[in-house]
Amino acid sequence: MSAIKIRLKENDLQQLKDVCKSFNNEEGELINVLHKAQGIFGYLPAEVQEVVARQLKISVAKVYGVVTFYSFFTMVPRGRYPISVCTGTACYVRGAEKVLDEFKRLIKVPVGETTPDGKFSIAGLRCVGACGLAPVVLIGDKTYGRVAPDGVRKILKEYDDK
Amino acid sequence: MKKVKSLDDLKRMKEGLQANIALREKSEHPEAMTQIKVAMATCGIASGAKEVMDFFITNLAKRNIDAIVTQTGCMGYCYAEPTVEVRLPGQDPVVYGDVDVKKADEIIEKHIKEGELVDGIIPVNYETIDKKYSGGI
Amino acid sequence: MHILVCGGTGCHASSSNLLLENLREQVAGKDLAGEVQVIATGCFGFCEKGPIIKIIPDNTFYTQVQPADATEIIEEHVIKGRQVGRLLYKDPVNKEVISDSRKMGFYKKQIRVALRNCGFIDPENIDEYIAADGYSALGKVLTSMTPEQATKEIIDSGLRGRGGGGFSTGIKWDIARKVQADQKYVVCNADEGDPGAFMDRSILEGDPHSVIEAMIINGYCIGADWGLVYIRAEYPLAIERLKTALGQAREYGLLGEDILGTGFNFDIEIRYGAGAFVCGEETALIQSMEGHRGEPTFKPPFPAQSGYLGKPTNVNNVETFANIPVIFNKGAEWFASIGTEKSKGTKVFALAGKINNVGLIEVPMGTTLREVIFEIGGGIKDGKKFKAVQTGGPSGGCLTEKHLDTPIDFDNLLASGSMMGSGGMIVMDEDDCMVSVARFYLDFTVEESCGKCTPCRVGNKRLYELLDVISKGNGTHKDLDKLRNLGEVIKDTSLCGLGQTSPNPVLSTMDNFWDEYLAHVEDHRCPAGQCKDLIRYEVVAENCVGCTACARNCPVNCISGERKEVHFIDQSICIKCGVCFMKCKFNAISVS
Amino acid sequence: MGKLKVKIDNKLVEVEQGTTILEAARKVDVDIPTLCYMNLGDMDIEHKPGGCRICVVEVEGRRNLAPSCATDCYDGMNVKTHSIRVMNARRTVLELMISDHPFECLTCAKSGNCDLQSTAIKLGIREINYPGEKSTYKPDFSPAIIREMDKCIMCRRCEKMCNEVQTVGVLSGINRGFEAVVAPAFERDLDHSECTYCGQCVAVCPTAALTEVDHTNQVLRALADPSKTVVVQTAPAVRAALGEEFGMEPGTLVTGKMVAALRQLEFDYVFDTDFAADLTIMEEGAEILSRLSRHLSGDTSVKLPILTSCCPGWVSFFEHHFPDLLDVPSTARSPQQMFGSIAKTYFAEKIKTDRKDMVVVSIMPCVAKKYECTREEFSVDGNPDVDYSISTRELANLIKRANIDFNKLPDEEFDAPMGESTGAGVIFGATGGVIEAAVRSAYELYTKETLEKVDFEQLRGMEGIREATVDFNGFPLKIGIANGLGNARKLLDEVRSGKSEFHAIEIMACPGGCIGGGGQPLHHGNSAILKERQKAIYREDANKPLRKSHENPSIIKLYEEYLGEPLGEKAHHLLHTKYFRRGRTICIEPDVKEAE
Repeated sequence: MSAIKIRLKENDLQQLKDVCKSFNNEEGELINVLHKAQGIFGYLPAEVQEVVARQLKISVAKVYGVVTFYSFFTMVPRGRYPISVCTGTACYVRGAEKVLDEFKRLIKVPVGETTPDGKFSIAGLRCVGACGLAPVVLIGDKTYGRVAPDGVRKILKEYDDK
Repeated sequence: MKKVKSLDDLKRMKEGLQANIALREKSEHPEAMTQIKVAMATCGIASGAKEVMDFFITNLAKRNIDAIVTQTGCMGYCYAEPTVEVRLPGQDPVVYGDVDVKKADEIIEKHIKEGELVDGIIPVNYETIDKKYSGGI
Repeated sequence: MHILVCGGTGCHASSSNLLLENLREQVAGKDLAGEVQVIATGCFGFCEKGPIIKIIPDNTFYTQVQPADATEIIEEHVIKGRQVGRLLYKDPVNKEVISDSRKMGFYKKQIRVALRNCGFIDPENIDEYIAADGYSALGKVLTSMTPEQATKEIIDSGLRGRGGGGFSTGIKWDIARKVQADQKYVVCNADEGDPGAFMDRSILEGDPHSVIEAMIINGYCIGADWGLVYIRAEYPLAIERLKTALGQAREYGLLGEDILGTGFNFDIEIRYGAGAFVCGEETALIQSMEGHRGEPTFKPPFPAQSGYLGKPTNVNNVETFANIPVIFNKGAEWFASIGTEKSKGTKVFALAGKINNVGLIEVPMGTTLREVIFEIGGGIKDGKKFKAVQTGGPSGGCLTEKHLDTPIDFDNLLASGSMMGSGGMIVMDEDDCMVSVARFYLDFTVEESCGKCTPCRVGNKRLYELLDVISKGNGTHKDLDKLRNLGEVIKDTSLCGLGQTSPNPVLSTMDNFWDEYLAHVEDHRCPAGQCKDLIRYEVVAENCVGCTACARNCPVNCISGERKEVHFIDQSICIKCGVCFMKCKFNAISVS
Repeated sequence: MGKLKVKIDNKLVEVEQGTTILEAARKVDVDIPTLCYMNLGDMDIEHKPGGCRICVVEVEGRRNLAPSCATDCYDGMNVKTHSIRVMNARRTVLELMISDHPFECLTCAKSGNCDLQSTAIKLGIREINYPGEKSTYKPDFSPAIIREMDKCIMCRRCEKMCNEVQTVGVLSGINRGFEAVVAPAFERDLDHSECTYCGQCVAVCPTAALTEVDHTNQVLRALADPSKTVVVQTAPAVRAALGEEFGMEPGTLVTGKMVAALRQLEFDYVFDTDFAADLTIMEEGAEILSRLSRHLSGDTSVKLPILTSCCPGWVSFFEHHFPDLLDVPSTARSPQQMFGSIAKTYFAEKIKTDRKDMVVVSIMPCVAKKYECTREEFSVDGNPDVDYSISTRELANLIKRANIDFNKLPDEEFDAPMGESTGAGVIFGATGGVIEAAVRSAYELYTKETLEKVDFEQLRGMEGIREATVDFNGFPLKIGIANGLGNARKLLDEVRSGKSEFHAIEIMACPGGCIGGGGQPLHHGNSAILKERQKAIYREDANKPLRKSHENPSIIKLYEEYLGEPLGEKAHHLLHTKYFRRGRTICIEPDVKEAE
C-alpha cells in the first residue's frame, strides 16, 4: 500500500511547500496555489496535488476535483511548444476549426495531447481577445494572426530545427 | 513618495498633472482652439523653426492660452522660413513668414490675444496647408 | 506632440511593444524627448487594423504599423511634418484615405464612456488617470455624500449590470448596503468567458484605475472594506496592469487606510480564474474564489445576502464598474440622458466575425444594429451578404436582417430572442451555416457546463448530438421537434444562468432560419456549404486550366492531374478543408 | 414573524418563514418526487444542491420553474406541481437522466430499491426520447464497496456524506459537464484511497452506483458444502432493522424470527455477536481500568483518553487520518473478530473441527465489516477468522431467495454457548451503547460495588457529540461519545492537541451508531426510522435478565476453560490487535531521499 513511486525532488517539495506557505496554507487559496504550482512544474502531477492537499489540510480528492474542473490546469506535461488555436466565436467564423484540424493532422495528435517527442502539444483556447487577427494561433508566447489552413505547414516549419 | 491625503491634495495634484494630457484633451476638439502650425522641414529647422516652436509651446502654456502647437512640413515659402500658420477658432488661417522669437511673442500678444493681425503675413497664392498636402493635418 | 501607441492585447500580439520601443529609441536618438512623448495606452478598439498609433494633436491615425515603420514616422511625420501616406486608414467602401480618427466611420458614432480613457491615457501611470479627472469621483463621494446618497445616485443613473443579466446596479448595491453584517465584500467580475468578447480585458488593460476607483466607491456605499478582482488567468497583460495600478493607488494612499483623510479603509486583492466559463455566474465565481469547484449555487440566498465566505457581497463586472466614476463626475442625470428609456448609458461591444472593422466599440444604448454593423463596422467583409449577427455569446441568439433597425438595448434584444450578454457581437455572412453556428455554441456549452444539474449536464449534450445529426444530414422532423422541446425544458429547469440561456443559440436560429434547418433535414443539403458531411468539392472541367494550384496546396494530396490538364479530386481522400476552393483563381472548384 | 399562506395545487397551507415548497407540499400530502434531496433532520444533515431538477414546480409569476427542495415559500405564493408545463419538464429531465444510465434494471443490485427506478415508475416513463452517448466508467471493486459510476446520477449525496458528515474526503465531484462524476482522487480505486468503508455513501446512494460487495453466493455455497461447518453470528443492530425489509414497522425486534430463518437456511450453529460484545467489554473494560488506574497513579507513559475500537470504519479512519495516535485506541478487537477468533479456536476445539473446515459468517449492519474480515492480521495461515460478512440487506435477500416467509416464522433461541448474551452486548448497536456497557462492568470492577441502576440515560441519544460524567463512587469518569466520523474527528483533534479532558471516548463511524450502518435497510433519508431502531435496541436490553457483560455465564466459562484472565496472554493473542500507519496513498515526505 505504501510503495508508490515518487517523482518529486526534495527541493521541488520545499518549493511547493513554500508556495503553500506564502498563501498561509489557507484552504481558500487552493486555486492560487495551483496556479503557482503549475507555473513551477508546468503541470500538476498527482504528487504535487498530494502535497498541496496535505499542506492546505484538504482532501486530495477535493484538490483533484478542482484541478479537473478548470481547463487551465493540466495533469499532463505540455509540449515544449504548446500550440493553442483560438476557438472563440470570432475565430470560429473565420475558419479556426479548419486550422485546428490541420494542426492535428500535421502533428498527428488529438486536442489536449502532446506529441511523443514532447515537442508540440495542442489545445483549443477560448478567445484571446485578438479578434481582429482571427483566426489566431499561439505557439508558446508567439502569436500568429490570420492563419489559414494552408499556412499551418509553414508555421510548423519554423520549429523544424528546434 | 507622494501621498494623497485629502480631497484638496487630489485637486492640487490634478491641476499640476492636467497639463500632461491637456494636449490630448484639446486635440479631441481642435476647432474650438487656437491652432498654431510651425513648418518644420529641413529648411525651417535650419532657419530656427525649432526654437520658434519651443517658444510657442512654453509661452502659450505660461500665458495660460489654450492653443495647440503642431509642426508641419515645408509650406513652400522657403524664402520666408521659418513660417507659422495661425488659425483662431472660427477664422481663416493666416501664415506668417520669417518668424523669430520676437515675432512669435508679438503673434501671441497681438494676434492670438487681441485678434489684431501682425506684420509679416504671407498673402500670395494663399493655400491652406490642408489643401497643399494631401490628407491634411 | 504625443504619440499614442496601442498596448492592448490585439496590438500587443502584433508586436506593438516592439514598435513602442523603436519609437522611443528614435525620439531619444533624434533628441526630440522635449517635444515628443511616446505613450503606451490601452486599446483604441480598432483591432482589425492593429497595431495602431495616433499622433496628437493632429489626430493622425496610423494603422497596421510595423516596428520597422518607427523610423519613417519619426523622420517624416514628426520631424518633417509629412504624413506617412501608406499607413493611413483607407475606408473599405469608398477607398478614401482618412487621417483624422474623428472622421472615421468607425469612431463617428461612438460615445466612449466606459472606454473613455482607453487609448487616451497611459494605464500604467496613475498621474495620467488623475489628470483625466481620476479619483475625483471618489473624492466627491467620500467627502460629500452618505453611502445612501451615493447609492441613490447610481440608482438614479439607471445603470444596469453590463455582465449579462442587466439588473439595476444601484438596486443591487442598495440590497447589499441594507444587509447588516460585520464584514462585506466588493467583487469585480473580470472572468470574461464569452468567446469573442474582450471589453473587460480591454478596460483593465487600458484604464485599470477606473475600476479600482469604482470598487472603492462601491465599498463605501455598501460598507465593505475589502474588494476582490476575479480575473481570468489567461489575461496576463490585464493582470500586470491591474497589479501596477493597485500598487500605485496604494502608494498614493488611494487604497488602504484612511483614504483621502476620511477615515474610510479599503483594499483590493486579485483572485485568478482558471478557465471555466461558468465562473462568470456570480455564485460560481464566489465558489471559485473560495477555492472550490466553480459550481453555481441556488439563489436565494443572493450574494448580497450571503456571498464570499458567507458574507454580503456585491458582484459587478468590469464594464459596469468603469461607468461608475463618470456617473459621479458628470451626474446621474447626464448618464440617464444617454440611451433608451429603460437602458441608460452606453454599451461596449466586441464587434467581430465577417465584418470589415473588427474591434471594440462603445455606442449609446438605442443605436441600431444597422448603424453598428454598416457604419461603425464598415459592412460585411469581401462584399458578401449580411446574414446574421450573434449577440450575447453562448447565451444569446442570432438576429437577422429584420432586426437590423431595432435599437439595441437590454429589453429589445431579449424580446428578439437574444440577449445583451457581455457584449460579444459576431457578424455572419452568407457562407455561415446556422446549424453549424448553433452546434458551435452548444459544443462550447457542453464543454463549459459545470455538470451540477441534469438539464444542463445531459440536456445540452443531447442538444449538441441532435444538432450534430442534423448537420450530417441524418436528422428528421421529429429531431427538430425534440430540439425545440428540449431547448425549452433546459431553459425552464436549469440551475443557473448558463443552462437557462444555453439553448438560445439553437432556439433563435430555429426561429429565424427555419428553412435552413429544413434544408438539412429534408434535402440533406447545407445551403451555406459549410457542413462538411453535406458538401463535396469538385473540379469544374470547363473552367480548369490545369494550373496545379489546387493540387500543390491540397494538404492530403487528393487532387491529381497533369499540368494544363483538367484536375480531379479523389472524394475518398478529401477532407473538405476548402483550400483548393480558396486557391483556385479560375472558379474551377465548385462546392455542392 | 407571522405565518405564510401558500397555495399548492389549490390546497391552502400555512407555514413558517423559511419553509421550502417541498416541505409545505408534504404538509398537504402533495408528494413531489425528489432525487438529490436528502434530509436527515435529527442528525442535522441536509443536502439540497438543487441539482437533479426533478422536484421543479411552477410558481405563479416566476419566469422559470423552481426547484421545490430549495425554494422558500413566501406569503401568497401560488404553486402548481402538476401543470402540463411541470409534467413535461419533469419528465424530460428524468428522461435525460435515464438516457445516461444503463438499461439493466432486471439484473441490477438495486432493482426494486432504486430511487431512480421508482421515480421512473411514478412518472410513467415508457421510452427515452433523447437517447445519446452514455458515460462509461471502469467499475471499481473494493473489499467492501463496488462503484459502478455508469449508474451515477450526480445527486452528490455520497460526496456530502464522505466529506461533510464523515470528513473522510475520499469522494469528490471531478471533471465537469457531461464528464462530471463523483470519484476518489485521480480516479483510483477505493482500495487505493483513504476509504474507511463506513458505507455511508452506499447507504444514501439512490441508485446502484454504490453498492456493497455481495457475499450471499459464497455463503450459499458454503452452506451447501457438507464438509463445512457453517457458523453464523448476528450483530446487535441487525435484529432491530431486518423486519423493515419484510414490511414490518421500523423498530420491530425480530431476534427470534431471525434465528429461525438462519436455521432454516441451514446454518449449523446460529450464534450471536452480542456474546462477543460481552467478551469485548471484558477485555476493553479491563483495559480502560488498567490504563485509568496506571494513569491516576502517575504513570505518564499511559495515555488517556482511551478510545473504543469495535468499529472497523473508525479504526480505518484513525489509521489513515491520525496515524500519530495509534496508541490511543483500545487494542481490543471488534466483536465480529473476537467472535471469529474464539469460534475458530475455543469452539472449534469443542466440536472437534479443524478451523479449515469451519466457515464463520457474520450478519452485520455494516459495510466496513466486509473489509475488516479481510485484514491480514485476522487470519491464521491464510484462513480468516471470519470468512464472510454479509449485510442486513443481504440477509433479507437470502431469506427471500430461500422462499422463507419471514413474517410467519416462529421465534427461536440462539444456540449455546456463543449465543448467550447480556443486555450490555445488545446496546452495542446504538451510539453510546459500547461505553454504557463498559461502564456497567467497569463500575463494579472499580468500585467493587454492585451497580443497582444500569441505565445510563446520559450516555444515550442521537446527537453527534455527547459528553457525560459518570460518578464512580466519588471518581468522576468523563466520557465522550461521537457518532459519525466528522464528529469523531473533532474529538480526535482535541486529543491530538492535548486538550481532551475525557477519560474514555466511544466512537462509531455511522450516524446513530450501528443501527444507522451502511449495511442496514435503506432509510431513504427518514431519520425517524433510526430513532425507532434505537428504541428497539434499548427495549431488547431492558428485557434481558442479565445486563452486565461480566455476568454472562458463557463468558465466565470461556475465561475459566480457555482464556484465563482478561488481558492475559491468551486473551492478548486471540482478542487484541495492533494498528497500522496508513497515511496517504502516496508517501512523499518520509522517504523522499530514498526515492530519488
